[in-house]
Amino acid sequence: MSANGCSVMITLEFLKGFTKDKMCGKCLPCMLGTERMVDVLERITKGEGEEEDVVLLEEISSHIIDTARCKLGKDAAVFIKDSLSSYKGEYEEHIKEKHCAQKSCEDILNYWINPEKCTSCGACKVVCSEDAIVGDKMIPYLSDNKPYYIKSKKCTNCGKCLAVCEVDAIEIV
Amino acid sequence: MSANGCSVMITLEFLKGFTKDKMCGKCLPCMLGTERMVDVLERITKGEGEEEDVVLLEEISSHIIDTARCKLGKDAAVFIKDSLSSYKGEYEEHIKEKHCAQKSCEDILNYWINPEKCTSCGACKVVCSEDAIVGDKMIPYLSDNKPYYIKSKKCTNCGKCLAVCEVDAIEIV
Amino acid sequence: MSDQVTVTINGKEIKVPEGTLIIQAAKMAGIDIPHLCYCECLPSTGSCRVCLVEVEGGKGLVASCAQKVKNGMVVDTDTEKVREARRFVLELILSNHPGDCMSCDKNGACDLQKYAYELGIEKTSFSMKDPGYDVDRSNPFIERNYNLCILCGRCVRICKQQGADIIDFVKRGMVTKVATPMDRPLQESGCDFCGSCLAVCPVGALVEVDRRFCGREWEMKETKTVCSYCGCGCELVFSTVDGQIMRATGEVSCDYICSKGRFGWDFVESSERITKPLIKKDGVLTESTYEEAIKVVAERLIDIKKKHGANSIGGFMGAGNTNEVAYLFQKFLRAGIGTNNIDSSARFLGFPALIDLYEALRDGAVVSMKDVEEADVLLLVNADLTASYPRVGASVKKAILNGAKVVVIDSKKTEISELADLHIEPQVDSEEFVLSGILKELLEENLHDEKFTKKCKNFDEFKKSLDGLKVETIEKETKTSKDFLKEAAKLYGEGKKTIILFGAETVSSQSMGLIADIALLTGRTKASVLPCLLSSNLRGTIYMGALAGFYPGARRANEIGNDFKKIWERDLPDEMGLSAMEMVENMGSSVLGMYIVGADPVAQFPNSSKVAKAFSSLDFLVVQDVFLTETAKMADVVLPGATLAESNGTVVNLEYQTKEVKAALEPLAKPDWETIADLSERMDYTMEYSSEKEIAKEIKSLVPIPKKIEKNTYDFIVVKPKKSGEEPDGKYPYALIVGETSFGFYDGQRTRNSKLSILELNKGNYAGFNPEDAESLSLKEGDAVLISSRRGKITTSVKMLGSLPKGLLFMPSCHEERGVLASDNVDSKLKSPQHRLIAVSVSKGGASK
Amino acid sequence: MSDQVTVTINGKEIKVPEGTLIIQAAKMAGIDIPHLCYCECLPSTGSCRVCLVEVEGGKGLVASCAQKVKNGMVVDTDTEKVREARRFVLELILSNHPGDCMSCDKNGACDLQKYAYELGIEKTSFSMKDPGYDVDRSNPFIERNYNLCILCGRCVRICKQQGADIIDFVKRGMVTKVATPMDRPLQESGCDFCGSCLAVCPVGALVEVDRRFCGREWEMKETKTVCSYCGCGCELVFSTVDGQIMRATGEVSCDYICSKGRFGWDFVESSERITKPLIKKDGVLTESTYEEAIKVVAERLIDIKKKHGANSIGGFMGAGNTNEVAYLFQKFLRAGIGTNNIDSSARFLGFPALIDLYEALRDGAVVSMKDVEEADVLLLVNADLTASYPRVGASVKKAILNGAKVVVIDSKKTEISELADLHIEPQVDSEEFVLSGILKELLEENLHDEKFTKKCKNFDEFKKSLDGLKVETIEKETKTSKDFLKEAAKLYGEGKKTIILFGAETVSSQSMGLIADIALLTGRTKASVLPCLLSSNLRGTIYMGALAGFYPGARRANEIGNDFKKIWERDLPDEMGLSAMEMVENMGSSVLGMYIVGADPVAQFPNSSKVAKAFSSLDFLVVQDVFLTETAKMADVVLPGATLAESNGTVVNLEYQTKEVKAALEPLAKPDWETIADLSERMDYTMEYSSEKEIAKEIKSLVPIPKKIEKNTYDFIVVKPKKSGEEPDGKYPYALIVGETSFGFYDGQRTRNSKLSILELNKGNYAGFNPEDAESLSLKEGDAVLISSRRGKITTSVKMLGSLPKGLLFMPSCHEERGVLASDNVDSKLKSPQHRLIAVSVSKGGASK
Repeated sequence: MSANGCSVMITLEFLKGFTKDKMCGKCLPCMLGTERMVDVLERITKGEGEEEDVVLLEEISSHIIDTARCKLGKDAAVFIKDSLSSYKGEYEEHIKEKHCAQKSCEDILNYWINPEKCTSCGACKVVCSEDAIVGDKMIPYLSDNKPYYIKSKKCTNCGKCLAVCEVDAIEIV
Repeated sequence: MSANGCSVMITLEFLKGFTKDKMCGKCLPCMLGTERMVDVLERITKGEGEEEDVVLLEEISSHIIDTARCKLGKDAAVFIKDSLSSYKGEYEEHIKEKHCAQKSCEDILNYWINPEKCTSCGACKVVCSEDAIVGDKMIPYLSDNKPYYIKSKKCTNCGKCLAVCEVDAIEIV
Repeated sequence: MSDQVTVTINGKEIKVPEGTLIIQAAKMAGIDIPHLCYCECLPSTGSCRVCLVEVEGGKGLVASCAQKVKNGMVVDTDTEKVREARRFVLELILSNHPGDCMSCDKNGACDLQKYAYELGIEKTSFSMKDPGYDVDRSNPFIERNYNLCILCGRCVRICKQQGADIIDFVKRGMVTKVATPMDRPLQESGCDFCGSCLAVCPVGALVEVDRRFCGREWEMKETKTVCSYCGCGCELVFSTVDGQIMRATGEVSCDYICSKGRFGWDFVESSERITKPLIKKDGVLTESTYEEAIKVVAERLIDIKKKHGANSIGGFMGAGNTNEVAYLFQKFLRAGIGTNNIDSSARFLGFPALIDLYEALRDGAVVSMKDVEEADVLLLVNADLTASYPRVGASVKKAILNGAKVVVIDSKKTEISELADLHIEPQVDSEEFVLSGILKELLEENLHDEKFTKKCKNFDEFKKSLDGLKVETIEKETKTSKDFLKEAAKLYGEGKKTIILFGAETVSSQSMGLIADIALLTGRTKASVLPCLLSSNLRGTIYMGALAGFYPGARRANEIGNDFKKIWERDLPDEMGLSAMEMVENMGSSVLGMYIVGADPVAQFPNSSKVAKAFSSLDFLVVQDVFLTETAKMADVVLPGATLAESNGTVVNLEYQTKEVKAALEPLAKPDWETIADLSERMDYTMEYSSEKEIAKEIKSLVPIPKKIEKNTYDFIVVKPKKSGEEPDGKYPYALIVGETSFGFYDGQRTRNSKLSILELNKGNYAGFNPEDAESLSLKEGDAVLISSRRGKITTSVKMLGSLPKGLLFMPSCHEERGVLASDNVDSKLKSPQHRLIAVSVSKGGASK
Repeated sequence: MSDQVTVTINGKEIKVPEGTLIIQAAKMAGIDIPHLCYCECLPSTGSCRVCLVEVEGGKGLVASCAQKVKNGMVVDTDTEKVREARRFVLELILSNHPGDCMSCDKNGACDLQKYAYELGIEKTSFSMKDPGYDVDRSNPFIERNYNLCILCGRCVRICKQQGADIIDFVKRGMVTKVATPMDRPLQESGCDFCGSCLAVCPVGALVEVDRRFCGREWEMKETKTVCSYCGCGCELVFSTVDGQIMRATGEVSCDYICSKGRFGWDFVESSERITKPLIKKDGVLTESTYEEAIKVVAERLIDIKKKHGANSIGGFMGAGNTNEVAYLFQKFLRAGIGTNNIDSSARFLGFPALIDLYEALRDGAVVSMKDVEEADVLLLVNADLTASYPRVGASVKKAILNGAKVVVIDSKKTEISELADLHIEPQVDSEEFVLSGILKELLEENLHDEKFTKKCKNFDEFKKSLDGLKVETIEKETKTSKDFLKEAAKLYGEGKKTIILFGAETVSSQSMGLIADIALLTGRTKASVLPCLLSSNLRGTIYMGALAGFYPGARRANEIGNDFKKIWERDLPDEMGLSAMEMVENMGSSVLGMYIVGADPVAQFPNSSKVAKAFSSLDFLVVQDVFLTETAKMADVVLPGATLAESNGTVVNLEYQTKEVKAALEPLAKPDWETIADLSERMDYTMEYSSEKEIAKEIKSLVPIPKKIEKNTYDFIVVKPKKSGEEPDGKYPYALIVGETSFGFYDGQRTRNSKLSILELNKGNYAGFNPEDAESLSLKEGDAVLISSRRGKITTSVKMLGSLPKGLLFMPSCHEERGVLASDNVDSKLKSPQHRLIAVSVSKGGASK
């Protein structure tokens, strides 16, 4: 997973990094508060965010600035606040439209086999460990051909099919 | 929503009917217990069921038989028990494979546009109130055509597109 | 005694009466079976299934609250099967109970929590469901959070049984909810706020607003004492945290206590309380020290006594103090000052009725509220029970549920009259004719007890007098057909356990005689009447001698022997002493100093403008009270008084039972007896009591504990019925009566300073009109109206009261200006004002308050 | 006194010492600032941020547990800003606290719950996170549910301070958890189960296993009494529900109490308790009634006395009864029976040391445990403090944290020796030489108090005797370089507040003298020693006269005046009375009847096979005890005794402080004093006491309350050091000592019947070997081994003990057969057995138990 240019994902990865590296864990508001923000941001990147979540992030970061023990935690909270105000639109896009323009937040996206490109070779079906891909190999001149498609509700966006498709027929949409 | 031949859906609809019509509401185990079973069955029909859910249904119905005040509640519980033992396979299919062979449980199913049949008329995209369908109308002789597809994660299985498609290209899979 | 059956519960064999429920039998054997919907005082529904048990030989589990024991039954209440079933039901309930004990005020007193703990349930295994109802915080009494409701239905059943019957289950299945009609807030649904629902709720769905977040169950200190409102003398348990009252409950959750008892205690903590002595300086009451105030009062009283003699001083007190305070106050005046000028509100609140009742039947005739519940025929005379003495009202309701027949005599409709078998609605003020008519019918129908009447010397004279009264006269005066009187006579005469209930302050002296006659005529000399009393210690105040003409023990002032002189160590005055209205008459002339304790004559006494004028002519006035009353405002010195919730001692209730009062709070000032004693000491009459217990000991040494004395020979009271009030005429065409309301009380001093006041229009400052009268006067609800009587006039608000007959107006006794209109005519014998009926005129206008 | 500063907290001005934390200053002003990580007895970490406050002029909020007050500081603890911050932190904590108060046993005592309630938090606004840790229920003492842990770190800090220092935070961030090294269960991590962590946990993460689901906080009744184990006499608070003990705690959560105190009380509720009297019928002890048993005992004792005289009867008791029971028992024997044959376990458990100490220094030299904590140098002689007298051990640990230097003289390693600055490990049994060596070094280094020694008459004699002892001899006997002795002398001599601690039952009479000499030589006659006592009322038992040769008040039996005769109303015997071992010697000949209370001579006394034989030759034996001991099994009559947890009275602890014992439970049988009194009555010596209070009154009238008497002139004890035990030789090449272990206690009677016993290998039935010794004997952990002494042999299990030096074996005092091997040689002066060191031989084999 790479943040690319998505501000929500960048913020999430920053926070995850903070909790893993910088955070000393000596005071509860910073330790618990940043983790709760990670939860909220993860929710948003998965397309499960709600409009109150932005307010919640605002509140938590303000409170951390008030209550945390040292500068490290407070600085992290300031970073979040800045991101929220600078990239308001991107947060809203993720929350309201369940869409990540930068295509960083894979969990919101659908894997889809573009029938225009698909050669019906079947490689993707073979590698899918979730049995999310159905369809039959192309048999020339058969009229009732069953094209390949991905059952999104079973698909976990693991990316294996993406890797094996030689014609780039599998698209993230 | 029609039960058709799916035993899980039949049981769920039986129970819903029971809670709406027959249940007197005078004793808590029957009133609360049947509603909890409705919850569990709904979970299963939505593909969110877990293996313990069958055990849970077993337990609740046994307990209702033990504790309920009158025959109505007990009979309903007996019905559930019977269904569980008679149609074990179907329950398992819903839970493990997230699949409803009878195609009754819409929530597990994916709407999918069969590119073999699709004429790219665009009628489905027009009626979709969730903006779940993307794609462009067919422009003949254009090579980079964008076929229609349904973003399952936005699709609510409302069925409107199904109704307008004149070539039955939208399939439930 | 009913037949006994033998049952074995958990291996323990016991004998219980036939018809006992299994759950009750287990309790007798010392075994508590968990239960949620079952409640001792309510009919079983068997709905929660938590009380399931195993019965040997039976198939399946049995709800122990719904099944009666059988001889030889073997019951197990705690097998693994039972526990598993119980756990299932509790987990289901918990899955529908989205609260956290953490901040629930029922934590520690919640039955659901208790049973879950006992069964070791840490979490429900089912998915949680949150109904998501809004919490009803729209009234300051009961917080209703139906998200926590477990649908046990206790509140529904008890509301039917002892409340206003306004809640029920609505909808079905999982969306079932307890609600008022149309799901309106309680205060718009006719709720009488008895709070019974609150008391029986096993979980946190119904909680007292006052206690929310103010202290947890285990932090509470409980004090059992007596309610300070009406004469029912209900036992209240105050729960306090850090010296603050959190709630009042009955001793047992099912005990009925009325809205005033349960919610009206907050006047005790009102910011309006007087907490420091006040001395009038340059016309302004100014805070002072206790010592200085006592010194000033002592000096001024000594001065007046020296100059004008002891009889130039008088004392007056309310009828809501403890026996100990009442005793000490009259002792102070009689022995300390040396005057018999001592009277109390008892004179205005039923003393005439009580003394007449005592003369005619003695105390043995007085029944208990329990007797009322078990009676089969009840005759109610001029008593709006549920408003005035709610606990008696609840007993009557219970009697009705038990099948009792009720006859109501009242010119207006009441809650009970609506439930009664017969409601006689006579022309206002004609009760004496109605009662005489019933007597005539009892004789005519041969329902009298001949064996008994033969023993009464004056039966013939009595009968002759009755014969002299024509039925036509009765029908004319009462505007009531004799058929109704006959029906009443038949119901009463044929009853087995019959009781006559009446408001002691609302019946005339003659009516009292007639009520006694009805009991006598049917030979019912014992356990036959219940005089309803408005004040929390009416009878005690009288018995303690805080009443002109009577010494403690109801000894006539002119018949006392040497014992008082001996124990009080003083010579005692010879005069009978002036009664309240006599003192008022003589103020400024022979009466120059007054000491008032816990009473507000200037606002309460009839013809209050005249009374105020009289008080203003005094040389010295000292008032001891909890609020700055109209009288206190005129005082030279005001001493802070203590409420009953802060007092220790005893009171006597309307059942003539002595009840113990215990302080739930530290008093804001000194206890009243201490103030009186300190003042007395300062005036060189020693009163060295270490506590109120020592006063009680002295009382005991002087007079026997009030007890029910029975009479041997009885005489009928020969009465010529008349109307005792002011008759409406051309100039004053309307009749006005003053009476109690559901959320007001007496002079309103307490209820006005309570959250209860929000439940009365304008805190009770209104006049009630029959809608037709209102229409003919072009009056609408809330309009300002000018009401005049021969004494004065007031401006007040209009309220529509469908319960009133045409021509009759109603004014709450808690109306701040109730005294202005009333007549100060007094009964020549008992010196008691006859202020029941007032002739008034009405005109639209004036500034509405 | 330190400088005072003035601060204003919530508008209230107070003066507090400089350096006070804001949170402490607030407490002094009566203001509680919510806090979770802060704990009065622990260093602050400022981590939970719940105690945030506003300081005027400061920017932002301040953790009041981490900031000290400054003069003129203005603090607000309850502003909206503070409450909001607090609410945020609490909601965060709650989001990580997936418990439900419903079934949490901390409900009602949980700080998190309390603060949430006070702030009106009903639910957290954050998503809940459940760490999903497994609950550790692997030991029967502490249930650890780290899902509820709020990471306040109190347990970590207190474990460091007064526990075994085995837990700490592991991992970081959200996966931070409190754990033992490698997250092993407590019982495998060296935990000493003092339970201090439990006591300070503010939430439900650590809970006593015993109380889980057995009763909620508000249902508990608390009784403050004294622990019945060692002589520390710690105050315990028992919480009971329905007469069952749920837990034991200190008075304050930070108070240290050891594993025995906190968890070892369950022997009280053991099913092995004797609850009914037993009478031997046809050789079998058979249940009987109390009346019959008393009758039989009285008749048999009367019979023996008649036939053989009073001195044919003897009495023996433990040293763990109350003063009142000890007093009554000796009174019964002396005045009731008429013999001075009365002795107690005190003689075996330090009586010689105490009497020597008294002779040399008087009681004024005895310090308190608080003194120990404040000392700067501590000298420990033969005392495994943390195992034997854990509370003293905790005090020493605290002293070390406070910077004290510690010198340990012990042939084996102990928990404290590992922390000590100097550990002298002399050849076993050579302490007298070590102590003499230190005395020599003190003189040589000129560290003695010349001004003081001049005042001592025999200083020269003492010095001469010391000079006569060669340094080489000392080094040879002790196998210790004199450099160590010099270092010890310098540390001790140069200390300011120095205390010598020793096990009263583990030092010889001569060592006691030498310890006194060390104190005297440095002029430290006051507050200088702490004799550690093993029994809960050792000193009281002696002082009450339950000891041959001494009457109450430590009056020598041959020097008593008339006061005893007068108050006891009997002539008293002339003889000094037989001591315990003398009675044993004479059993079957001149001693024919014995009465034993709360002691097990047959198992406890040295050379137990011989003792058992002696007891079997008695005509009559009555035993009064809580368990069926070896002695009880031989008895003709067994009377049930009461434990200290069921008794009322007083005991005297090792600080010589009298402590009040209160019954937390209804006794299973009669209180011991009642049984003695009933028996006495039955033997025509009246003992009419209504309660133990009356006995205490009688004691007070006879002897003064034990108090610390000081001496005016002092003499040195001139001692020629020697070895007092049995020296190993060719036949018996190993030295064996018996001693206390962490989870066993004394004769094991109590710990064996407690869940504590699971923490000792084979319930303490083992012998400890130095691993090298074991290897040379080819022994492995758990192997069966045959150990023989000159008295007998036993088979037991092998345990590796690295703390032992080569050649020394260790046996827990709670070993069931501890008496078999020990020598019954007695000290000729004090009649006390010298059973410390036993020469034994070891061979592999025998059936391991």
